[in-house]
Amino acid sequence: MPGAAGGINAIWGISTEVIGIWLAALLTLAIYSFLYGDNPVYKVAEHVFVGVSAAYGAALTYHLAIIPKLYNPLFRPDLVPDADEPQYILIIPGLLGLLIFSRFIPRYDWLSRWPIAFIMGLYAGLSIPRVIQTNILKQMQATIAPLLPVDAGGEYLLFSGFENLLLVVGVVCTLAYFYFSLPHRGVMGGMSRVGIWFLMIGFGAGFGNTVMARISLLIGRIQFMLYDWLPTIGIHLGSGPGVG
Amino acid sequence: MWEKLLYFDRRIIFVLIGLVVIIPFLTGWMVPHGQITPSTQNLYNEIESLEPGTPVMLVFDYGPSGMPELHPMATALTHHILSRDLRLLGVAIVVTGPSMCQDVVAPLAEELHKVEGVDWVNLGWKPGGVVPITQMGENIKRTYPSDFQGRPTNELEVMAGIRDYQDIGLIIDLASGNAPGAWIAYAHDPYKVKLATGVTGVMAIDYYVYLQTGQLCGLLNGLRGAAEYEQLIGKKGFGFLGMSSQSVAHLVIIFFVIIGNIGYFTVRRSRQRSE
Amino acid sequence: MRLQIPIAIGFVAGMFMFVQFFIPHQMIKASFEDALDWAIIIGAFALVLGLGSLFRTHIDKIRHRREGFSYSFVTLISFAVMFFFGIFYKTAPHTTFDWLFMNVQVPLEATMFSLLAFFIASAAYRTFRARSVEATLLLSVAIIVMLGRVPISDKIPYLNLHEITEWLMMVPTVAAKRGILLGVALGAVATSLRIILGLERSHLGGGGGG
Amino acid sequence: MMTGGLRQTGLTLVLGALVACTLGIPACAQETAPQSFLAPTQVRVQDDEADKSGTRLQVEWTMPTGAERVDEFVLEGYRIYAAEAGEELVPFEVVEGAGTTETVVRDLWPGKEYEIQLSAVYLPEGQKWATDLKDPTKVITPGAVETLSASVGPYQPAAAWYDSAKSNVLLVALLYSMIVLLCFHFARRRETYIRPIAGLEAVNDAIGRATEMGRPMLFVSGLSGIGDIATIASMLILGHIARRAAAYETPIIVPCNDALVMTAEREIVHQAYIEAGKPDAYEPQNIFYITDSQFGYTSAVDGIMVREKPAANFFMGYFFAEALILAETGNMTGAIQIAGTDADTQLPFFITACDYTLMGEELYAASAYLSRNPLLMAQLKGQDYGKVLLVAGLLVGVTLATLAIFVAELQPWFEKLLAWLQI
Repeated sequence: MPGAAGGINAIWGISTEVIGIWLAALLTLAIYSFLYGDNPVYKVAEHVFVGVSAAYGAALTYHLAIIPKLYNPLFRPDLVPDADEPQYILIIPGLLGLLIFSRFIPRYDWLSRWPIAFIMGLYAGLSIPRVIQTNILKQMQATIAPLLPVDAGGEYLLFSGFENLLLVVGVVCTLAYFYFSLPHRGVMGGMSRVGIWFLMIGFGAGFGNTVMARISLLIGRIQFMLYDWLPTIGIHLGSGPGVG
Repeated sequence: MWEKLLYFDRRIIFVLIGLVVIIPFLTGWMVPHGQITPSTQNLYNEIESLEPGTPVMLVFDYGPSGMPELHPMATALTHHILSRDLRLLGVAIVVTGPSMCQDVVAPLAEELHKVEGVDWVNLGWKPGGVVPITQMGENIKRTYPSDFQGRPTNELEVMAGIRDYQDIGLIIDLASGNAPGAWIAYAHDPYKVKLATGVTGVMAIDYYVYLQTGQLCGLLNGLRGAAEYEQLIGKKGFGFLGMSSQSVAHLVIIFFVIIGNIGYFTVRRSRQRSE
Repeated sequence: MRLQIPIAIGFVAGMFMFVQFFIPHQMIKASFEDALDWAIIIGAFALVLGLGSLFRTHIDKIRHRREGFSYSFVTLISFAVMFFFGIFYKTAPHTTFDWLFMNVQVPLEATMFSLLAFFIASAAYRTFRARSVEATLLLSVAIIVMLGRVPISDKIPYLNLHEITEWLMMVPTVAAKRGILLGVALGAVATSLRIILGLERSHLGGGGGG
Repeated sequence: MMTGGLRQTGLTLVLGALVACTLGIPACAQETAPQSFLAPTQVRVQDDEADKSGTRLQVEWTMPTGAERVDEFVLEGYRIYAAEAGEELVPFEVVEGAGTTETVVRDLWPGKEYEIQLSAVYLPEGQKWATDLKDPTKVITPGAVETLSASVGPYQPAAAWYDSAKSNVLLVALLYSMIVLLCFHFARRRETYIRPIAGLEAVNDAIGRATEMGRPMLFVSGLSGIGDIATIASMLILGHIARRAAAYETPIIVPCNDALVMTAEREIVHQAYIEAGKPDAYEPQNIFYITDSQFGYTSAVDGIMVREKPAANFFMGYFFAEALILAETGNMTGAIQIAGTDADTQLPFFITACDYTLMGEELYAASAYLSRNPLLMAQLKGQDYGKVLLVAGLLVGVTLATLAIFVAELQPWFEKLLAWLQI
């Protein structure tokens, strides 16, 4: 955590670093109090969180979007690399952006659909080739493998062949589960049932595999409380055993 | 009684989880050793096999959220690299990386009497994702004309004789996201530089396949990997403590699931009987 | 006209983004980046509307003295302070803005995120019941993977849970994931097509489809 | 023109060598004993084959042999300049190391004509090569000397109007679009059967329950912003739910974490209320922006759930780690919860913590299914034909792969197939 706040190193004799740690520690405890139930302390933390993070987002939008992408190219081209004159084309997105405010004028509120149509069309068009690349071609390529592979010495690799078979069966049956326009009876019913089993195994594995990561998030907070905050009230647990 | 167990206040679970995670840190209690995973051992052997003075690039591609799992790894690796008198170059393609590097390497280097700029350097972050990775294949000093502190890399002793990946003994990417994929595709594949990675537990599964193909020469998997590495260098630390918390937490959850199911079936049977 | 113009705008924008993907020419690549910038600019205007809605919610609460209105002051003041330092001072490291971010927002985010450690445990307890074949599969695989991830399971004889876990993650899980991804791709492309062609109009005030 | 460009470099120029070489005797360096600094010779420029955008040229040259050292100076590298016809000479690249004799000049513009010129950079002995931090094409070693070669050109970086490496994407896109469009076309003629989707059947029950209990409903449209098709699919579902909510006059709370999504959702919900014949019941304040921070938003939605106690929670769209926080909190408040997401990493958590979950593709099917509009139902038919094609492709591929093990002639075909699928 950075110690100095805007060049100020201490307030009333307490270093800004310590104040920062206390602030963080109190907010940490406030959020955890939600586990017991909703309470005034959590409410304060929640409302601080919303205010601060909304302002953070707004400030970054101002510095990273409005100024460099709209204001400077239009009004201060001298600050833009490789540009000598204002980029008047940016008036178009500027106007589209302004149209959003037509919502406040009931007679013209339909104008606010123009920017929405632009954005949704833009991303819809963008997503088609991207989705085909990553979700179709890449996945198909990865699944196409021999069911009876041989190693360099000419030996058949039965188990890895079985794995490939299982992959193909799993993919086909999962797709069968998602099939909408046929009743899931007979062969289709059997396949979609197997598909659900694959899905459930996948979800179980996904769940079990994530537990560890979530526990380590808690470890992170506890380390902060024990090794950053406790020392500020004179309790030192050392720096952990051995390394650290 | 089972009826009650089936619907007890979930806050009891919250308290228990909190306790099992916090206790190892308060008491220093640790789980017993496990086996060393081959991918951890391979990374250790790789570092052991390097000649003293060989530059090793330690890449910090994570931020505060990855700290619990990756900081212990970084600590153990830094300890190993510096105590073997290898040169350590800290690099990052994730913007929060350089402060992670500083946080881990600086205090440890001081402890081991290693000098910044001579034995190790924090080169800092470069934007562009794969762009700096590719550029370093041509010229590392040109990609990083200055280090994190703004000193020209030309004048740093630690950078002497380093031009591109050919001069790097090993790259280790510590990442909480998908950065290792970029290092594999843009550093290892075209330049054949040796590459290993340390990743969070959830990401590890994506990288096993690269071990099989030999594109990675080692992999540390979450806190378990960190604990194993600590065991190898004989310095138990936060990896082991964290691993202990995780192990017990897993067991507590499994215990609850079993209790829940016994309760569920007992209640169901007694209901069926009474009907 | 009220419907035709936005449909035309959406069509042109969508087709351009689709076509540009196949054209490597620098002129097209540059205008692709411009188009993304345009979207960011429009988003910045929308943010003003969004923030307006945030203020209005809280100011209304305060004005009508609704339950918990005093917390609305907290939000408004936090916003004002952070925004003040963010706009009138620099946002670089070691500024007050950065100090507030590191000591208020970062710990709040990390702590909120870490609530998952508790919720994942309670969700497992509450819902992992062997009610059906499917539920049993889910819970047993979850338990195997949880065990296989910790070194204690090395002590179980004859059963290499670590390797079983790896296998479960590499084969059946991957198969299920691919099935999902392929299906999602088909759905996403068809929906995109519907939007580009103007067959979907609910966002344009034309009713859902048709 | 030249002097202007050179003044920019801030280096000492040795004009003698420059004149000698620009006079058109490229081999001058080899013939005479090196008395002075020499420039690189035999500058060869060609279009960079790997670059289709038309922004790069490949430059090769020959080292001024015999002139690696001149008095106290050592040849340490080169600078490459390019000039558009009639414009100033601009440095584009520097190359460190006398032995390197090729490089790629980037950031050019397709169709423009460039004159290329090279210089050899000599540094005083013992000095290190150093470039400016802000402008990496500038050599700042004190005492550096630079000699310019003859200018060659003009050259034009060639750009392509079609990337043939992406033909596979184009083919799949066109084929699948055709199928979906044909399905739309034939939609009006026949009724399509659609299998029941449990989560969607439950949507109406959930709305009914909220109405009975006199409590609001909560709708979260994911956190991936308006750029994600999952969000758009989610907004379409919101339209249907809002129409029913309007009919029953049950309030629906829609907290947003993206201002554009909020704008679009207000439009959609407003429209739904108009269609339901209750335009006056529409309250724009119920669709509001909170913050774009992932967990700031989550903490606020958690707060709404425990305070407003909505009877039904809908989580539709793309979610990240907050999925389980939202779903568990919602469960604590006793709401009926219906989730739908194409985020495969979060599905396990919605499946366990929510009452009903739309998995992956079902999220996209939902708006079609809920509307019962024949045109939209036809889309589902199209998606199914897509699945048939994918499965067929998969089976053909796997059969080919397996047979190729036994029949050597098939191996190249298998490799061709894999190469075609390569992105």
